[in-house]
Amino acid sequence: MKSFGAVVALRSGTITLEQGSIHALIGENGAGKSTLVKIIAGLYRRDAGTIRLRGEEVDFHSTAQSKAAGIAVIYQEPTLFPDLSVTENIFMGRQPVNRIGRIDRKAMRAEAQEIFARLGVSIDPDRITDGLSIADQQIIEIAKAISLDARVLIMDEPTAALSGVEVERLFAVARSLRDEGRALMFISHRFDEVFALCDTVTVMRDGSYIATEPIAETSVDELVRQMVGRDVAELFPKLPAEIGDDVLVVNGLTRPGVFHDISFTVRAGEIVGLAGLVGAGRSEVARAIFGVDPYSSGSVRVAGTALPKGNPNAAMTRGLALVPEDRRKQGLVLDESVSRNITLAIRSTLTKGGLLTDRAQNTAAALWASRLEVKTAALDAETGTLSGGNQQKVVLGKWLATEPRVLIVDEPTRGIDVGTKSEVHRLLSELAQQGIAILMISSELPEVLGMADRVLVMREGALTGEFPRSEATPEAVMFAATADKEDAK
Amino acid sequence: MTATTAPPAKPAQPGSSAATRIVSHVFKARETGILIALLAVIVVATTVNPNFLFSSDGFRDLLLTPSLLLLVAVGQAIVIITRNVDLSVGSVLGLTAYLTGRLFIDIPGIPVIAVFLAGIAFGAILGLINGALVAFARVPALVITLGTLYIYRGINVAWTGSDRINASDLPAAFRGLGTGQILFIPILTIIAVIVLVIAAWVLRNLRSGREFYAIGSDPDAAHLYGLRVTRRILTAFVLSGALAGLSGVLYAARYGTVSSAAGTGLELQAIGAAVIGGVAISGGVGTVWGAAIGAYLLLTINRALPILGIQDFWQRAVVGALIIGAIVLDRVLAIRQHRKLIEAREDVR
Amino acid sequence: GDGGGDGGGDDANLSVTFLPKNLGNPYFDTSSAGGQEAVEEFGGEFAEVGPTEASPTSQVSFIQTAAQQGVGALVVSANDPEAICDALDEASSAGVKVVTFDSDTNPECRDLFINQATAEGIAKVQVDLIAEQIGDAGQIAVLSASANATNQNAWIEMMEEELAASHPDIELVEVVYGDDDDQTSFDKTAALLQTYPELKGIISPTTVGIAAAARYLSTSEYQGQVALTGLGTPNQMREYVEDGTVTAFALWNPADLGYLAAFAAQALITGEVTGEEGDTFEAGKLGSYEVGADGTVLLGDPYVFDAENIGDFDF
Amino acid sequence: MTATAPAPVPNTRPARTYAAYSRPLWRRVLLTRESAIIGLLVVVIAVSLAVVPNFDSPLTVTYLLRDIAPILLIALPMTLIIITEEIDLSVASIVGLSSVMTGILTQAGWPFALAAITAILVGAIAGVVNGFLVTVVGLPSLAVTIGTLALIRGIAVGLLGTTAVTEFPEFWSDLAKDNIPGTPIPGIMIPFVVLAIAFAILLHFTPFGRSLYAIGLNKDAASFSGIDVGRTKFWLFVMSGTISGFAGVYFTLLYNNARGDNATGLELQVIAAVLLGGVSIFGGRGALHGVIAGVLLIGVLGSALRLAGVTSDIINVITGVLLVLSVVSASLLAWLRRRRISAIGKKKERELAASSS
Ligand SMILES: Nc1ncnc2c1ncn2[C@@H]1O[C@H](COP(=O)(O)OP(=O)(O)OP(=O)(O)O)[C@@H](O)[C@H]1O
Ligand SMILES: Nc1ncnc2c1ncn2[C@@H]1O[C@H](COP(=O)(O)OP(=O)(O)OP(=O)(O)O)[C@@H](O)[C@H]1O
Ligand SMILES: [Mg+2]
Ligand SMILES: [Mg+2]
Repeated sequence: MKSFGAVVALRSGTITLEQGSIHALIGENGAGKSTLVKIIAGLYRRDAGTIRLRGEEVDFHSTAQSKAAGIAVIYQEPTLFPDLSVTENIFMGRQPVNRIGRIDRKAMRAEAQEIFARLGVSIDPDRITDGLSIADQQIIEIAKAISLDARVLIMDEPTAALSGVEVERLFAVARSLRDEGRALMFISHRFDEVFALCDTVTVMRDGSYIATEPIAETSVDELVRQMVGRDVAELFPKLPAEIGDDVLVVNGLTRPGVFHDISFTVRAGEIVGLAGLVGAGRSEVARAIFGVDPYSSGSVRVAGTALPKGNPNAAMTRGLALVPEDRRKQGLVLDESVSRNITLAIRSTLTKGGLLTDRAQNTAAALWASRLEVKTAALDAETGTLSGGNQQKVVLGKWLATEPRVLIVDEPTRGIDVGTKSEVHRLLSELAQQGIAILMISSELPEVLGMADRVLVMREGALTGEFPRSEATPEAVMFAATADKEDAK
Repeated sequence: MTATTAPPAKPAQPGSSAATRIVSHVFKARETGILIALLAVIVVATTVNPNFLFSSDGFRDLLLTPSLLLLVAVGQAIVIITRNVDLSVGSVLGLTAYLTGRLFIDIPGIPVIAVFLAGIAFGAILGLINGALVAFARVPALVITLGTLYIYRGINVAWTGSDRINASDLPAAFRGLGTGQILFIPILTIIAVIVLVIAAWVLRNLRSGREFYAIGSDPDAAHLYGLRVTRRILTAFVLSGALAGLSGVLYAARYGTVSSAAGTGLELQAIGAAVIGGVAISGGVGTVWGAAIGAYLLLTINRALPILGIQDFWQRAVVGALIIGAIVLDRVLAIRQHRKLIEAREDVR
Repeated sequence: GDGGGDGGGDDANLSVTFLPKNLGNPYFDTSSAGGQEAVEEFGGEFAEVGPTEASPTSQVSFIQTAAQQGVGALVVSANDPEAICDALDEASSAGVKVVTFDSDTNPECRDLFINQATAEGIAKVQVDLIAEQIGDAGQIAVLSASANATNQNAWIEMMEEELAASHPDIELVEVVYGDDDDQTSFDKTAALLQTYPELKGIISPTTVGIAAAARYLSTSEYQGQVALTGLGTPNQMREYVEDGTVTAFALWNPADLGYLAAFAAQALITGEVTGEEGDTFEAGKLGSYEVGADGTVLLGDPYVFDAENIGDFDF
Repeated sequence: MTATAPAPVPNTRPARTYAAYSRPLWRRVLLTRESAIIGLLVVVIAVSLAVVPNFDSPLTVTYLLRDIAPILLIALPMTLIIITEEIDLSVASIVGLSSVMTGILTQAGWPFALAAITAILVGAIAGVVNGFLVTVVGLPSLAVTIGTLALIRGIAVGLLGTTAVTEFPEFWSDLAKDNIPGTPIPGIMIPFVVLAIAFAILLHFTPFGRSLYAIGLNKDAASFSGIDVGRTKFWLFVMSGTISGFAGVYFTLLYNNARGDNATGLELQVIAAVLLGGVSIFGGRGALHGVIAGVLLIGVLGSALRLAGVTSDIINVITGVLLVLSVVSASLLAWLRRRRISAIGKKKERELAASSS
C-alpha cells in the first residue's frame, strides 16, 4: 500500500514474477502501475505489504539496493544525465574498473557497442545524451537495464515512443532474456504488444489488484472490462452539438526538427481529436499555437484574426485557452492555493482601481470551483494537496474562467480516476454544445474515438490522417499513427 | 577573446582511429581555447617587456602567483560540477593560514608536515560543516556558504585580534617552501600541479569522480539511479575545504604575514577561474584543468596589465569582462551545438 | 547608563577611545599600547575600536558609536581627510573631544592633530636615505598605502619637490598603492620590479608596505640590487636589516605618538588646552608640549634605524 | 475577450460553496515567518533598551536608519528578484559605480542634480545589462551577476583610481543627512517609505506581483498562463539597477565621499537580510514586511552590539549564524512535518497488520 498525502496511489497489489516468463501489467492511467514499480525499485517506501525475492522477504531503502539484488527498472520517465556520454549513462556507478579502480573506458565502450548491436541500433556511444530523441533516450534506458544483467527486469512503458521496427527488436531481446531464465515485467497500454509478447497478465484499477490470468485464457474485451470496471460507452457522454464556422485555423505550421507543415481547422461547437503516439509532436503543435513555443513558419488564426508568434497573452485575449499535458509542471502552481491557481490567467481582469485583492480572487475562484465541483476543504488549500482529478478540474477552471472561444486540451484525463474522467468528458461535451471549439489531444484511443467529431492523426511531426467520426476506426487511426514512412507515402 | 572561440567539445565521429580522436578531442576541447588565450597574454606581455618571462623572477612569479588560486579553484570546480557553490573558501583560507602561524608559535619545533596535515584537516572540517548543512538540510549552497563566509571570517578576526602572524614567527625552512624552487619550478607550483593532476585523474577515471558529474548534470536522475548523492556532495565540500586549507598553509609560507583579512574576496576569483575555464555554473560540465588554466589566465592578466600600460585599477573590470565573455561564449556554443543536433535529427528523418 | 564611565579625578569624563585606520596593524598596535599606557597613567578609561580594512566609510560607524556612548575623547587616525569629517563634527557637537594622530583630517573637523614629524622632515629623511643607498642617480618608485592616505600623499608630494630640488639624477617612475594590505603590497612590489628592470630603489612610507616589499626582495634575485627604505617598525624589519635587504629606514616611536595623543586628549577634556596656538600641556614622561599653528602638536624628528642601533628597540 | 463569446458551463446541479480560508484570521497573520522575524525584532529592541547603555538615545535611531538606508532601499527590488528565483549580486558594485559617477560629474562642474540623475541612469543601464544577459541571452543570473559584480566594480575603481571626490554641495549633503524636523528620523526615510509602499502594493496587490510568485514557484506554469517571464525579470533587474544607483547617490552624500570601493560587500548584507526576512532562495515565497523587519533586525543587532562594545567580527558571526539558522529552520520544520506524516502512515500500517492478524 502506498499513499501520497490524501491520494492513495496503490491500495493493494499482488503480483508474482516467474523466472523465464514475461508478465504484463496493465491498467488505466493512474492505476498505480508506476507506483508499484517504484516501490519494488526502492524509490518509494511502501506503507504496508511485503516483497519477496526468491522466497526471501526484502525491503529496499534505495534504488542502489534493488540494483544490487538484481532488479533492473526502466522508468516511465527517462532518467539520463544530459551532459554525459551515452556510454557513461549506461554504466554510471558500476563502470568496469581495473585493479586500482580506474575506469576501463575501452571495455565500457566495447560493451556499450555490443549491447547496441544486440538491439540493432546505431547510436554513437561517445556523444552526449543531450539532444537525443525520446526514442533514442528510451533505447539507452533499455541498454542500461540489459547491461545490468539482472535477474528481474521491469519495463514501465518502454515502447511508448518506439516505432514498429524498434519495438520488434526490443521484443526479440526480451524474448532472449526470458529464454535465459530471467523474470520480466512489461507495462504497456497497447494490447497488441501485450498479446504478442507476454505470458501472463495482471490488471490493476484505481490502485487495486483486479486479476491475473495466463494470456492465452483472456481477451482484449475481457481485459478492458477489468481495467475500466464498467461499460466503456458510459465513459463518453457525447452530446449533439451544432457545428458552426471555422474558429481556429492553423496553416502550414512548421518547427524544424519537431513538426512540419501542420494545417487544420477547428469549428465552433466541434470537438477535434488529435491522436498519435507519444513523441509524435502533438503537444508541441499545441504549444506553438498557443505561443509558448516558437515556430519558424506558418500562421494561426482565431476567428479570422492572425495571432502574433510566441505571445500567449495575445492568444489568451483573442479567446484561446490551452490546458497543458503536464498539469503538475505546466498547468498548476502546486504550492499556491486553489483560488490563486484558478485566477492566475484572469488576474488582470479582477483588479479594482489597479489593485488585486484576495477577496476578488476568492470570489472568482469560488464561482469556478463550484461550477466544476472541485473537492477541496477551502479555497486557500495548496493545490498540490488535491487529488489528480481535482487538480485537473482546477486547471480546467482556470482556463474556462478566461471564457475562451477555442479550448485546446492536452491529455485532459491523464492520471484521473474513472469517475472524474467521465465528468471531464461530459464537461467537454457541454462546452462544445455551447459553441466552443475544442481541440482534444489524447493518447487514449477510446477517448479520442468516443469524444471527437473529427480525428486528426500525427506521426513524427506530420499530420498523417484525418477521419470524420464515422470513419474513425481504431485500426485506421492506429495505422496512420504507426505505419512506417514508406508505407504511408 | 577571439582566441577562446574554439569549437565545443563534440563527440568524435564513430569509426575514426583512436589517435585522430585524441588529437581532434584536444583541438576541440573548451580548455584549449582558454589555454591559447593564456599563451597569447604571456606572448604579448613578454614582447612588451621581455622580463615578464625571461627573468628568473618573472618566470618564477608567472608560475608562483596563481598557484594558491589554482588549488582553491580546483576545489571550487568540483563543488560547482555537483551543481553547488562554495562562497566560504576565502574565509577558510584565512582561518587555516592563521592556524598555521599559531601552530608554529604555540608549539615550537612542530614538524612542517604536521602543520600541513593540520591545515588540510582543519579546512576539511570547515568544508564538512558546509557540506553537511547543504546535503542534509537540503538548503542551497549559496545561502549556507554565504552564512559560513561571514561566520568563518568573524571567527578569524576574533581569534586573530591584533596578533597577526609575522614572517619572523615562521621557521625559515617553512617560508622557504613559499619561495623555493626545484629546477627553476617553484615548490608551491609543484604542489599545486600534483594536486591538480590527482584531482583531474580522479574526476576522469574513478567511479566516484564521474558521479560528481552525474549529480550535477541531473540531481533527480542521480537519485533515481541510486547514486549516493548526499555522500558525494559532502565529499565535494570536504575536498573544497581541504584544498582551501592546503592553500591557507601555503599562503602563510608564501606571504609570511597573516592578518585576519587573508584571503578576503578569494571566493569570487575562484568561481571566476572555474567559470572562465568552462565549468558550467549549472553543474555537470567542465574539468579541473579548465579551472586551473582559468586561474592562471586571471592572475597572469592581472600581472600583465601594468606592463601593457593599463593601470592596475582596471584589473577587476577585465576579470568581470572575462567571466561574462566566457559564459556568453559557452552559451553560444551550446546553442550552436543544440541546433546541429536538431539538424542532424532532421536529416535522419 | 551615562557615558563610558567617569574614571578620572574631578567630574571630567576621562574615557578615551582610540580609532586607528584599521585593526591588526602592528604600527597601530604599538601606538594604541602607548595610548593605553598614558590613559592608565592619568586614570582614564581606555578603549580601542576600528574596522578590519582601512576604509573611511567603515570608520564612520565607529565614530557614531563613540558619540552615542558619550566618550570623553576620540583619538583617530583618518582614512580620509574629508569623508569622516561630518561624523566627527556630529561627535563634537555631542561633546566628544576629537584628536587626530598619524593621519589628519581637515583642521576644522578636529580639536588637535598630533603630528609624528613634520612632513618636510619625513620626506627629506627618506629621500636622503635612498639617495645615499643608490648613489644619487637612477630610477626609484614609491610603494604607498591607499591613494587617499592624507599623510602619505603629503609626504610623496614633498619627496617629489625635494627630488626635483636636490637630486636631479633620480627619477621617480611610479607611485603604486598597496592599500596597507600585506598581500597587495607584496604583489605590487613584484609587479614594480617586473615593470621597471632598471629600478634602483623603492621608498615605502608605510610600515605594512616596507615589510612586504622587504619580504619579497629578500627572496628575489633583486636582493641587494634594489635598495629599499621608508618608514618601518624595528621588529618587522630586523630580519631584513640583518640579511642585508635593507640598509636603513626611518620612523618615529609610534608608542610615543599614541602616548602623546592620549595626553592631548586628556588636556582637551579637562580644559587645560582648547586647541589654540600657543597652549601648552604636560604629557607625562615626554614632558611639555606646545600647540602650534592649525592646532598641531609636533612629536619630534624621525629617527633612522640601521644595523648598528636596531637591536636597541623593541616595538 | 469579446462579449460575443458564449458564457460557458451552466450547471444544473446545486453549486457547492467554499470557505475562503481554512484557518482563522489570527492564525494566518500570526503564525507566519514574517511575524516570527517581527517578533524577534521587537524582542531584540526591548532587550537592547533594557540592557545596552545609550541605546535609548535618539542618536541611535538617527545613525541606525541612516546606515541601513542603502540596504533597506536595495532590499526592495532584491526581494522581488529573489521571489522570481533569480539573484542580483552586482548591486553593491552598482552603488560604487553610481557613487563614482556622482563624484566625477560633480567634480567636472555639473550641477549636482544633473550629476545625480545621470548616476542613477548609469545604475539603470547596469540593470539593463544584467537583465539582457539573464533574460535574452538566457544565462543563469548567479553567474551573470558574479561577472558584472567584478566588471562594474572594476569600472568604478578604474575611473577614479583609489582617489576620492569629497566636495559636494552643502545643500545636497545636508539634505541627505538631515533629520525630518522635530524627529530623530533621517530624511532619507521619506523616499524609502514611499518606495516601500509602492513596492508592497506592487508585490502584494497587483497582477504583476501575483505573476512574480507564480514565476518563482513554477516558471513553466507561469508562461503557460500568459506571463512573459523574460520581460518581467528584465524589468526587475532594471529596477534593481536604478534603485542601487539611487542608493549610490545617497551613499556618496552620506559619507561625503565618492570612491570606487564604496559599499564593497553590501550585496551580501542585502541578500542576508532578504533571506532572513523570510524570502525563499528557491523563489515564490516571502513578503515585504518580513524583509524590512529582517534588515532592521540585522541593523539593530549590529548597533546594539557595537554600543555594548562587541566587535564587528562577532557581529558578522551573529549575522552569519542567523542566516544559516533561518534557512535551516525552514528545512527542519519541513522535515519534521514529513516525519509526522510518515509516522501516521506507519501507524496505519500497524493498525492494518493488527486487524488482519
Ligand atoms: N509523487 C506523487 N505525489 C502525489 N501523487 C502521486 C505521486 N506519484 C503518483 N501519484 C498519483 O498516484 C496515482 C498512481 O500513479 P501511477 O504513476 O502509479 O499511475 P500509472 O498506473 O503508472 O499511470 P500511467 O499509465 O499514466 O503511467 C495517480 O493518481 C498519481 O497522480
Ligand atoms: N528532451 C527532448 N530533446 C529533444 N527532442 C525532444 C525532447 N522531448 C521531445 N522531443 C521531440 O519532440 C517531439 C514531440 O515530443 P512530445 O513527447 O511532446 O510529443 P507528443 O505527441 O505530444 O507526445 P505525448 O503523448 O507525450 O503528448 C518528438 O519528435 C520528440 O522526439
Ligand atoms: Mg506510469
Ligand atoms: Mg504530448
